[in-house]
Amino acid sequence: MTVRIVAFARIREVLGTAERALTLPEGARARDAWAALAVESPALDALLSSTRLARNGRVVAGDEALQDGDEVALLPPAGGG
Amino acid sequence: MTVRIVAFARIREVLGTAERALTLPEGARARDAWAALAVESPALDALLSSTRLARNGRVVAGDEALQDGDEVALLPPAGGG
Amino acid sequence: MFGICRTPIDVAAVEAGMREDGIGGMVTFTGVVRERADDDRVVDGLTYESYEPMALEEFAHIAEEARGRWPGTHIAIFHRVGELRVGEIAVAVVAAAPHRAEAFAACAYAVDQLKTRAPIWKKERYADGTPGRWRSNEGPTAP
Amino acid sequence: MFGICRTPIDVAAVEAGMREDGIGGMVTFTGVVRERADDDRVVDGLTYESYEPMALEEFAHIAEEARGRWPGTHIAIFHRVGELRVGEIAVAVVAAAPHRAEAFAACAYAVDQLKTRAPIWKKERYADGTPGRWRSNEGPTAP
Repeated sequence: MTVRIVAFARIREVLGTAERALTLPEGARARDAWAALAVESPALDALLSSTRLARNGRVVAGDEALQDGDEVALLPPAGGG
Repeated sequence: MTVRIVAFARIREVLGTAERALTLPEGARARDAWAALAVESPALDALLSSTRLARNGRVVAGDEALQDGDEVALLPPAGGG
Repeated sequence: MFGICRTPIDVAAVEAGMREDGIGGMVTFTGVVRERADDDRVVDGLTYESYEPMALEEFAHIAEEARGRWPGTHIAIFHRVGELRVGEIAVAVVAAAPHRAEAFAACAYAVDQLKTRAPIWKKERYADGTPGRWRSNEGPTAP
Repeated sequence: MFGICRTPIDVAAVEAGMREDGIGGMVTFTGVVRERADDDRVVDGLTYESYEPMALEEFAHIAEEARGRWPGTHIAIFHRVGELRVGEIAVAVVAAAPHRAEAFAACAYAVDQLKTRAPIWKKERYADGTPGRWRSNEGPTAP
């Protein structure tokens, strides 16, 4: 399956892009998307504990099952206001 | 001595004027001004407990001594905001 | 900045005048003439009057007290007088501070104090034409 | 009313849109870009970005929660994104309610929640030219 990764703030800078496609094996879960990205960008490892993942605009747990075409957003700690 | 009375809101309506002169005996205190006005306008009696008196722009106790030329303001309970 | 105004209060202009380096949070209270009195009667509007020089002094005292409690806080207070219609702004209190907690606290304090202490009075005018009544903030007054 | 804007927030227009019969008190929080960071470094400005659709949904949820806690309360939330200079307004939260206590409480609640939950991020740009840093509301982040 292929999902669309959207990244913000510091994670966007570490990934070097605000948006990209990511191909994952069938049955992949949200945490697998993160792990696949961390292989390419090891600096992500240190950010895991502070990052929330959203699937199609809703914050989800790491074991959320993904489907082809999903958007997976990587959300650093909030800094608004 | 003659003092200038300034009245507001309900007290102004009871007195029938926003401003007037009042002649008092020498040695008069703030409460004497009130008492003199209440002789002419007995409806003031019911308002005494809720009224504050100010002499020349400063809230004073009833026993504050007055001087010729003073301004005595009659202040009903606050209603701002 | 303090004021008693006969014309509408320009809240945006007051806020703009408070913005300066070091300010992080600004809290503005605007009190608006409500359609219903506390006893649910339909209000046509409110008539405010003030003892202006003393009201302005009281505003300055309140601001000074707030600054003493929440250092670095700046306060502006403007109250309108005359005949106001439903929906019009009667009072604006702006508190600017380095952080938002102080701005909220100082603004709420200044509004509470203004309502208790400032020599300002309001009379409710009723839509049904019955005689207006002076209303204090200490509870209903006799008609 | 909720918004993520690339241009200056017109706070007066937002407030005017909230005024309606039954509203007695309106409390507005405006968050302004400060000259000094929490560690006292001189800031040239802040760059904000957001995950816009989710931020707008979060604003709506926060407003709904506030309305649940303080019935009759209306909330507007606007946040600016892009490059802001010192003194510019980054966020405006307006709470309108029949009485002022609810307006103060609902506004403070919405600001707190926004800072914790809304997917919005800021990077400090420094006057001395050193690299900017992303700052979260949970405490300082590593550079």
